[in-house]
Amino acid sequence: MDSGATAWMLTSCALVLFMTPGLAFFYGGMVRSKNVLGMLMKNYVAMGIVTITWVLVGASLAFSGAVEIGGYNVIGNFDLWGLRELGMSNDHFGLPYPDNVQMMFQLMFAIITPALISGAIAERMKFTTWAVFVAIWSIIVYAPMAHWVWGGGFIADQVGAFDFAGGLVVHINAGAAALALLLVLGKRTGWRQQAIRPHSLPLTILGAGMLWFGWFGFNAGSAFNADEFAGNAFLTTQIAAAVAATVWILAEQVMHGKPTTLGFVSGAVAGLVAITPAAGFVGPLGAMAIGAASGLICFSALRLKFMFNFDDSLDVIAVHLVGGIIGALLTGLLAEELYSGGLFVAGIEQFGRQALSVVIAFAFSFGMTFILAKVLDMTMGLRVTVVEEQSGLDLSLHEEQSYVMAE
Amino acid sequence: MDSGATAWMLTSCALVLFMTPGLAFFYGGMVRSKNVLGMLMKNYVAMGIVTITWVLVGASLAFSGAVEIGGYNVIGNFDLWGLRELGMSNDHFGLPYPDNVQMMFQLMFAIITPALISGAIAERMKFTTWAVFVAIWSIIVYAPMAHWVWGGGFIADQVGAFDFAGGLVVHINAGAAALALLLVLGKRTGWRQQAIRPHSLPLTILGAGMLWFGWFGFNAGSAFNADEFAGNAFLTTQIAAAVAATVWILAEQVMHGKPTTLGFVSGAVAGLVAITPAAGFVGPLGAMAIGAASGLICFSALRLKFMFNFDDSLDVIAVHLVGGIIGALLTGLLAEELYSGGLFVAGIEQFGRQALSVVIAFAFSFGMTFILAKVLDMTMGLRVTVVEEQSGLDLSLHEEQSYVMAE
Amino acid sequence: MDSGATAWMLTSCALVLFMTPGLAFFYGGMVRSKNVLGMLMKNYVAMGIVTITWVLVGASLAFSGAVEIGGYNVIGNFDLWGLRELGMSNDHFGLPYPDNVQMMFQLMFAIITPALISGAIAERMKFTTWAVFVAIWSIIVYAPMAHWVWGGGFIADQVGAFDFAGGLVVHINAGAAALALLLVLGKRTGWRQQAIRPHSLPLTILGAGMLWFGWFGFNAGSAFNADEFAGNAFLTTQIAAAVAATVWILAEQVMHGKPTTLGFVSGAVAGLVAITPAAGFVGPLGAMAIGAASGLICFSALRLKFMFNFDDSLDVIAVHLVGGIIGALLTGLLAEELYSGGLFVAGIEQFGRQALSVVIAFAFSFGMTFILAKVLDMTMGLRVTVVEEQSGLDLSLHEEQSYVMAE
Amino acid sequence: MKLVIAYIAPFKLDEVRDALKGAGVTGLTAINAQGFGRQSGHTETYRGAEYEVDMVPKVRIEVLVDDTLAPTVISTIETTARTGSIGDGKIAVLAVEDVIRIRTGERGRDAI
Amino acid sequence: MKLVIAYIAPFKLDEVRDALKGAGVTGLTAINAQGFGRQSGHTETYRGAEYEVDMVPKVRIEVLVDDTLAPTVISTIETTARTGSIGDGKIAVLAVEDVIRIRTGERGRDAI
Amino acid sequence: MKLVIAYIAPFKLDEVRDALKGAGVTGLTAINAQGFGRQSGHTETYRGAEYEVDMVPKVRIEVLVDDTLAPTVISTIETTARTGSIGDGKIAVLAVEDVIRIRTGERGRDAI
Ligand SMILES: Nc1ncnc2c1ncn2[C@@H]1O[C@H](COP(=O)(O)OP(=O)(O)O)[C@@H](O)[C@H]1O
Ligand SMILES: Nc1ncnc2c1ncn2[C@@H]1O[C@H](COP(=O)(O)OP(=O)(O)O)[C@@H](O)[C@H]1O
Ligand SMILES: Nc1ncnc2c1ncn2[C@@H]1O[C@H](COP(=O)(O)OP(=O)(O)O)[C@@H](O)[C@H]1O
Repeated sequence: MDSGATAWMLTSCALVLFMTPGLAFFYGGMVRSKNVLGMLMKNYVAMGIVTITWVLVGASLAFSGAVEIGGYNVIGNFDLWGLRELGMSNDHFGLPYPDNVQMMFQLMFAIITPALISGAIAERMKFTTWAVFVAIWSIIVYAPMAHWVWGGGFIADQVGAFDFAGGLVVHINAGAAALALLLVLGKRTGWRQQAIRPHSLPLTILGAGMLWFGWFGFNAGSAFNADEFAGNAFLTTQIAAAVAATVWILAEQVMHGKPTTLGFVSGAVAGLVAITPAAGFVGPLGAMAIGAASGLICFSALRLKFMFNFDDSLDVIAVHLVGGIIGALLTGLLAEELYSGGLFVAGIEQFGRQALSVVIAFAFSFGMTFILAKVLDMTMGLRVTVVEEQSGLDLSLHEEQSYVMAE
Repeated sequence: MDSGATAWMLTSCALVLFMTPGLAFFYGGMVRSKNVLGMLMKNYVAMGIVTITWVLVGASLAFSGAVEIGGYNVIGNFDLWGLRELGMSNDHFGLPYPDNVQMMFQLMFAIITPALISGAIAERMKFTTWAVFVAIWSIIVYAPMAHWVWGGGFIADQVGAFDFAGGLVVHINAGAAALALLLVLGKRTGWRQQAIRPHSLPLTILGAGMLWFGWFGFNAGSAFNADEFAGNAFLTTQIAAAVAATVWILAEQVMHGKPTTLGFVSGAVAGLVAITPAAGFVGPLGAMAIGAASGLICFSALRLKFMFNFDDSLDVIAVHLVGGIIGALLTGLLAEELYSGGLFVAGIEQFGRQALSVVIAFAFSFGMTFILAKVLDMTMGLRVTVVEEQSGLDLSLHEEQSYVMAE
Repeated sequence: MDSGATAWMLTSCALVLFMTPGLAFFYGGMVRSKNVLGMLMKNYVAMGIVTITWVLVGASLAFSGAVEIGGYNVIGNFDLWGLRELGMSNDHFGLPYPDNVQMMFQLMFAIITPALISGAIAERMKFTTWAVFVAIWSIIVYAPMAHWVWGGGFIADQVGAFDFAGGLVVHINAGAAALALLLVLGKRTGWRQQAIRPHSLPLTILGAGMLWFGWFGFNAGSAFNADEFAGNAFLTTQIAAAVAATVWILAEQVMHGKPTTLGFVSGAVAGLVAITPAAGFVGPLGAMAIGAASGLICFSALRLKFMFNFDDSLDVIAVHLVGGIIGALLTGLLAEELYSGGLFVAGIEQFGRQALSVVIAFAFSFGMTFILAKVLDMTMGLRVTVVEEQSGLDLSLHEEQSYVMAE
Repeated sequence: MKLVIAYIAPFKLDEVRDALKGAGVTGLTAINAQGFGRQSGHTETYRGAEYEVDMVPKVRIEVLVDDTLAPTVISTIETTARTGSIGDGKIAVLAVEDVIRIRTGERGRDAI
Repeated sequence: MKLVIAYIAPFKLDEVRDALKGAGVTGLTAINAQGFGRQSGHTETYRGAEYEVDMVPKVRIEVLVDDTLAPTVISTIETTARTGSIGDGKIAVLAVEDVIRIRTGERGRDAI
Repeated sequence: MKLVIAYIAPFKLDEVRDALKGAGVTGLTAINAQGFGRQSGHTETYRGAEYEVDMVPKVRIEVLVDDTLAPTVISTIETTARTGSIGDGKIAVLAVEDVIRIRTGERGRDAI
């Protein structure tokens, strides 16, 4: 084992964990003040629940063994349950750092993925149902997807798609699930009739800063070492975020006449999403291309919800689903041997593989989540009542007030 | 020296430093808006004052030499004053990284410990007296305690207790001191008569996120290396925090009918506290047990202040004292050879040692702090006047306003 | 290459990037609530724009090749444009970590330097002009200065001045530019007539915490390794910040009767600035001296703007220009062989070199920025209209509201 | 002229404002407020400390109107702010002696 | 009917509200305000820039009452909000022409 | 006695307060408000969702004055708050039946 690699991976674990509070504030600032605690809670609780499901079974299902169906490796087994058998070595993964660090790193990804979904269902979903949703989803949707792409499963193996740090597993997965869940959940009362404005852009901007910072752990940590590949993933991450943010406000300037702070940070996140699957495979100029593409396309994709009339409250589709797809596809076109360590060759064939993996990931996540959402809706109920929605989730779900300026 | 170990320890130093701002906001959000700056300041100032006292004398008293009284090594000497003699090697500590990094790491612990106390005396203590208190306390209470447990002193040596990352030195120490100080200080005007509600839970939740993030440096840094022990401490830290947070909101759901965001983050902190002494000695399932125990017991311990009628404003006793004790004791029962690197064997004997160390730490910290508080009360005065308390500490102590929304 | 060094440098890159959001909030809290988004945006946008200019040409101009004028190495060439030629090795810089990491680290410095300037022009500068200013300034002012000091240029080589982590390149550079820009821009409407108070000190204090945290990457990262020199730079950074913050509030206590939270964090930043050029060359006691000097002198320098009647809104001159000069000069007097690794000898001769480098840096940055500001003023216009200023930049530049507490 | 004050539920503000606009009102001023009334409060529990909070967030709107428009304003608010549940709020009508438009110095009805 | 307006110290709000409740008041509305008055302000110093701030945080409460209850309301506020030091605040009494309960459409005394 | 209410632009508050002080006013209370009026609002665009926001931030000030001082108060506000552009705001004057100083129990003119 290598202490330098271990040092960087420990740091990366901490950085990725920090993204979930970052995301909470990114989202929390965008909702109305009566719903901010409800929003923060839906994110933070993922740090509680997913840690438990992951340690107990998720990690094992994703990263231990292989159950094959028709020759396709579709899921792991329960051998690693409770992480008991992990021990203190690096035998399981054979990486230059201990297995427990790798499991921790993967846990942080498993936490933030369902948290990402919460943006789509803002301001109207029950907390208890959300908690149950997150627990089940992390086992039946996230763990298989992680297994297919990173755990030796068929997407890596048979489809031959590459996903450096989670374009499929994290962003497309979360985006597809968000779409399914919001369709079952329905729109917020007053959507498109009332002005539903962000109550605190400073919180959103703070959260975006935390996300950007943590994302270096996400992407450069996914090199699984402290070396030039990590360095390159770090660099491409920074470039894509910067270019997408800049392109986004340029687009705003052209389309609406004013660049906005929300636009800048939204663009940054779009760029970060899109570079995620590609970070370790492309170079600085490839990262620029991905940044520019995601800035423009995600910005345009904001219109989808108005065109198709679904209330994706904080634009999980436009940013994570669309951004994830852009990244997954462009990885197939822009990857360079030098940067990917000779892992694979970009080209039309690889593009096809990437596209196929996108379809599979979308279909699986959307389908499973839709069923889960329907079941939960019929059993526990997904939505708060209209009166609860009007009083705000902070009071009705948590009986707390976000800001008490009385004294 | 090992550059990987050095890299991780430098990172850990930064992470632990970041916990003090985190704590400041965790606490700052919980006070009324007229006292938020007063609260933030009581925490931040520890970063100023303790750095000075530590570099000048604290570090030396804790980690250099040994003064014995009756065969017990009770305090260090002044040889390292000003850290001049530390030089640029690792000769002093013999760790795989430079001595200056180790001193820095220990400094960050010395800073946050008195900062923790500030939660108990919120909204009524004078700033100048607090500053003097922190300076003296860091020398006469913190440095000896650190010496006994980590500096070769008698708690490690003769009592044979283990404290991985500061159950005794940090949490029980701060908790006992908080109790002593608040007893001398008295209750807030209007306590239990007026509604004294958190003025900004988003700030508290943000602070909790920063704490959780920084705690990885605290605990996994206490492995003093970038290796599997650090990895395990990281993993157990995450698990305990997650389980305790989840258990806490379940308890709330049962007892009050609603889970709260303040409950979730309080539970997380309780779990982080309780795992601190154990992080490097237990495994994932041990961490679950510690998390569950601390979530439940600390939650129940909230009632103590109402039963015994003391105003522990932000629950330092229930979270840090009680949480620290849970962790210290359970370390004696749940430590496993595999995870502790064969350092010690759990069992009833070790449990006894742990219990004895808890009693000593509590008695020393409570006694010393009580005397110090009495002396300061008689000389400088501990409390602001009632009028100052009513106008709020921001204006009366600092002549600043926290939020100016005029324009 | 060394994985430990790489791990620490990757971490440092992330930490330094995090300083820009930190700075944004440090500044953002100090402006009136109608201008907070405008302020945050002026900082964040630097993360977008400078990344692009740096990757395209800035990095190359600063760190590739040498163009000599009259025997003085004054600028690099374009060989590294787009960072294509950087590859995946460490051949270019010959450091113990990959070249792409070094370029990333330097990029983070290039981002925060123009962001620092934004404090001087708060609450009245156009966004579009600012964006153009940042783009051009990063190429024609920052890149040459970086080249002279760190890229093999004449300040290091012929003048023989030392600048550990950016006293000249970052702080004096930003401070001199701030002075030039604010002189061209003019004062805020109502300055010294109306009460212009910080709208949210908690945000400022949060930002200061983020800055303090990130600064460890800035300074200890500038050791370019994970070793005892990094450890020492870390230690001196902490000490200087702590001492300066403490001295500042002592000065306030003496001069105004009350210590303030804004004072504490301002002092901390002043200390961090002043130790920047010295961090790797002085020891703990030298750091104390620098901290004390910067705390006192920067505090006194606040009066300059009232004496000379210029509106340096958030005190970039008093903190960064003055603090940078203190650090640059004291480096010449307090550096010790032990800590600087025998790099140079402090003394009156070195002091002279440092002083000369200060003069050159100030003159170049002030002159170039003044011309650039004049040109932009005549072409695009620097200032918003009085009506826009009165409505606030959030609405007039970005058509967004910072806090919407309606619901 | 009258000053019509209304305490309404915050989520009704947009609707009420639009309705008043439709009814010919040319201006109003809104303020965030905390109301206590028949609407039962709720219990907030912060770390085991229970507080009966009987102040709920309300918006207080204030409309200066000409006497003739006052009844319309009142009925418009009544109709749009009503949900039928306790807490819908109240309207109060006060006499105004004079109104001045700062910009022009106009007085009385013309100033509204 | 009367509208009783009072500017009081923020830390007195709970006490005043409870006392008014005890005195039979069934509703009130409170608003955060900044007051300037005889109470001397204070100096705030931000990085050497001194500002004389003569606005202090106050709470403005507003109670609609029936004429007969008005004297009780006034004296209750007077008693509970008084500390005896400058800045205790003021009470103003205005005549109200009509009150309407939005929920029911009740008018006048019944609406309060 | 009168209650003079004025809705003004926030950046005018300091100036108006100082002018009123100069004119002999011994107290006032200010509140942050949102105003809708002739001043055209603006469009805010959040991620492509455009909202016509016709509420602009205003400050609402309230001055209790003796009848004789009322005209001065009004003209002082008029003069200092005027910029000449739409949105300068309005002043309303209401009759006050009684004023009480909480600290002393003084009533009427003496209480102001
Ligand atoms: N007497 C009163 N004086 C001032 N405000 C009142 C009064 N009564 C009610 N209000 C305001 O009206 C709001 C709604 O009143 P409430 O009694 O709860 O419901 P309803 O009007 O439907 O009976 C309160 O929250 C408060 O803001
Ligand atoms: N003339 C006034 N008009 C409006 N509000 C006033 C007036 N005078 C005082 N106030 C309000 O009452 C508060 C207390 O007044 P102040 O003169 O300071 O104390 P006291 O009422 O004890 O003499 C002020 O902060 C302000 O909110
Ligand atoms: N009829 C009204 N009732 C209450 N407030 C009003 C009324 N008309 C205007 N206002 C207040 O005055 C402010 C300025 O009014 P506006 O019509 O925009 O400009 P002007 O007074 O210059 O014509 C508004 O934002 C609002 O706060």
